[in-house]
Amino acid sequence: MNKVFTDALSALHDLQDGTTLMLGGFGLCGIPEHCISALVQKGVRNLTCISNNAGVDDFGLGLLLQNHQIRKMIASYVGENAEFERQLLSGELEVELIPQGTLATRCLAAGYGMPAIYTPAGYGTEVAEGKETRVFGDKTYLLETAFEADYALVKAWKGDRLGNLVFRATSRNFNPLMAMAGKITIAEVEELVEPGDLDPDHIHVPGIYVHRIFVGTNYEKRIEQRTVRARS
Amino acid sequence: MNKVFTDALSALHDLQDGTTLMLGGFGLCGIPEHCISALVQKGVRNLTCISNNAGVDDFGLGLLLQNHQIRKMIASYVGENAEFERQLLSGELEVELIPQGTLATRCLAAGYGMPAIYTPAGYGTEVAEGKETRVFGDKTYLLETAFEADYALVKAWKGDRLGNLVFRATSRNFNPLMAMAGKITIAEVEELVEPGDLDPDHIHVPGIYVHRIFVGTNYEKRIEQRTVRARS
Amino acid sequence: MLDKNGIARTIARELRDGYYVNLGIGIPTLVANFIPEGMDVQLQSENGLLGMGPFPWEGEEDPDLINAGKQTITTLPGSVFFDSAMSFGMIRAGKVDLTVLGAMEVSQNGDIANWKIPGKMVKGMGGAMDLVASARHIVVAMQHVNKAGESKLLPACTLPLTGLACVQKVVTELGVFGFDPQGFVLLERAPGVGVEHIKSHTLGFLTAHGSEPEITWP
Amino acid sequence: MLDKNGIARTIARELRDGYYVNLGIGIPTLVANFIPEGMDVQLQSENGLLGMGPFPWEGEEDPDLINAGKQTITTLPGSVFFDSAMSFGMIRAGKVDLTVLGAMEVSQNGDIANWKIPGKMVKGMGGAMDLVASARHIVVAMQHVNKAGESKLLPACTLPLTGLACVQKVVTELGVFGFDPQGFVLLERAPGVGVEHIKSHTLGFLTAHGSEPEITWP
Repeated sequence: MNKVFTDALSALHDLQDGTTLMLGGFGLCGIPEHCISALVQKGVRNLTCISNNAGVDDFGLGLLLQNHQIRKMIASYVGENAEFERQLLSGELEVELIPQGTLATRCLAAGYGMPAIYTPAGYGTEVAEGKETRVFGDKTYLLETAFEADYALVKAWKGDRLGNLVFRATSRNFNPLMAMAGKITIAEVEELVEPGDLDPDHIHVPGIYVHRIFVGTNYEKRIEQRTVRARS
Repeated sequence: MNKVFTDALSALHDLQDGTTLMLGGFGLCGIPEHCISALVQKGVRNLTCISNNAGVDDFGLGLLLQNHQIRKMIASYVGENAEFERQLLSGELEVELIPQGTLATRCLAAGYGMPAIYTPAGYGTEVAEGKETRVFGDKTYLLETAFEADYALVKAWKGDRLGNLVFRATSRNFNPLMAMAGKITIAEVEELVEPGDLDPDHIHVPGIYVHRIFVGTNYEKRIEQRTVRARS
Repeated sequence: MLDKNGIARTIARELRDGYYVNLGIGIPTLVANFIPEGMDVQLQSENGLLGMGPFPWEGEEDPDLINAGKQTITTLPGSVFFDSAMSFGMIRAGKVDLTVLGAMEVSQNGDIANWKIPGKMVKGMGGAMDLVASARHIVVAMQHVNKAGESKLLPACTLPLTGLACVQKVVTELGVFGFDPQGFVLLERAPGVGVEHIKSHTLGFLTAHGSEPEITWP
Repeated sequence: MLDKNGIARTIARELRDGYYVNLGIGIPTLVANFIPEGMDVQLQSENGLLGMGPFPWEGEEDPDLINAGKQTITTLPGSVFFDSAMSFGMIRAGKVDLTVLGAMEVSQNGDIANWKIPGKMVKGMGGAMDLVASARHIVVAMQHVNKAGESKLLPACTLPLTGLACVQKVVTELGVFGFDPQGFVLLERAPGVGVEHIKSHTLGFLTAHGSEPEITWP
């Protein structure tokens, strides 16, 4: 069993045009920077991307947008991204906006083999249009199906060659869920350690969910909103 | 906010006859020993207990059975327990056997605010009798509802006074799920630490799910099947 | 008239010891500045943090540590990180005691619209739909009227909804409003604001007797 | 005729490098003893462990560390603990490559019965129903006949079912059996066992030509 690849390009070697991808991260926090670069380099097109956000103009998924590689985005918040807006208005880009908790739970459902889940989020709104509703107790829920994604591209802090992953702080976000949801899950990590180096009580994603792993170097980790307390 | 109680009896002070309880543990591993002792001492009766197993004759839930405090057991495997068998055959005890994964996922559903989940486990068997089925893809699933439990009694390794919990090895099992599912969750821990002592990346159950916590002492941690390699 | 801090301070009176609270972007964020001394309130950030601390000292920003507004933040002793499924799991399960968020419109039956203006670029609902569908206690912090001077407290929302009949309280620069089966109920007036002024700026059905007290803070 | 170890050794031929495997109690557990040297196979124990190691040395038993059979065990480098929801989550999601379990009866369409005998004390299905409903590849290890000498490979199960049409292979002391639309298919004979002997001990429809090879091990 060798899950270790030398770099992003080799780990993504079989990723084709028209693929459905999940990409971890919240804003620019915890995004798989190296996988995104490799996608740009490969030039694969007509991608469907499931990601909470769509990056900014010159970083994250914005790089794929600039390159016209994305056909459809499934996201909860697409934020400040001028190129995104342009492509959306021109009809080049299809966008499906869904509640953030629904996005997360549809990933969880895939990773846990549950074909669908019920959530109250969006009931009575346009999100519910065309969706099945059902009352449990005194509340109405929407039926939401598990995501199906060919690949999940995630970023972890540490991983071992069995694919066990550990995340750091709020860069965890959607990463473990997508790691569990992908048909082929590719994890980029800041540090690759030996099996046994990670505490078995504290692994966030067991290696059974992870198919390929590689070490990313020189992470940019761009900050979207630098808010600080001034030192007095 | 003070969630810390001095002992099991004070933490369980308001637990009444007829209550529905969840109890963590797999076999005798990770069971809330001190909460069970307190239930025996309080003598509360007509309990409905949701627990993967039912203990052995003289330990774990077996102690409550001996005392005729349990009206109904919801479990996946009731194992070797002569008193259990006697009460079941005599009609004193009602038993609902459900698949282990269904048990776990119905807890998860409660903790995650999902009113019901779909699982293929038990389809085509007597477990499916009277249950709604639904086809997703090429597979048939049963609709299983989230558990509702007045109290969840769980055992963790460490906890802090905010209720954050960490588990050890396979004593984790159902404990985190039940901790998340209880209307009132009471955690007994081997060690109570200060907020900040637990690594925020590695807390299994955030304190938001835990209402009361106390330190248990002198854990017996009985082993059901002592299997060893003889030293040569 | 309340300023933004006055609105936040008014909402802070809803806080209770031991509360878990989710604060939206904008005025709601300011509520954190008015947590009473000695009261233990834990802030939940839906990107995966319980126990959110203040902004970091300059130079100590950690790109791996942000809040749902994507701002760099810090932790506090006892903070916990978790994934987005657990984050919305605890929200959906009603474990968050209080949610404060902004709105474009609130209707007299408690509907809220805060995510989309037809004809304008839509950025998405983020976690707002999950929060309003699930939180136990939802308070809206907003200006009473929009930039065109039109009431944001309406008989029915005109904008696409975020959630149905979910708002329990609205705090604006003019006062504090609850709900009864008829519609909005004036609970408190902002200091110096008369009931006629409030009525004339409220398009939704409003019960107001003039005897409502002025807002005071502890 | 195969003994228990022979059955386990035969099933071990199904293992592939990188497989995640769940082994039930009894004969299936013995399969772990026949993992080929140098092959990386991870054992999943449904109570919350991936990467199960051997029994502990005497005196090193840890009551917090058991397998699904409640036996004291050990971990290996790279082992992971998780809760029961994740454990059955990975099972349900088809991440476990191979499941080996015992059975009381298997029917010619792949149904399995292994949890309940009417009139006897029922202990429960544990995780068996979840495993057979979800695992990608299910192999049954069992004796060919019960204590009364009756075939356990049947046209239809007589005992309450554990799962429907889920078994892909059955290994008994007499041979290895697959399935086709008609029923059981003899794939290999146990060393020294003739096809007539197998046929006469099999009540379910069995395709067997006599030309099936004897089981060999690598």
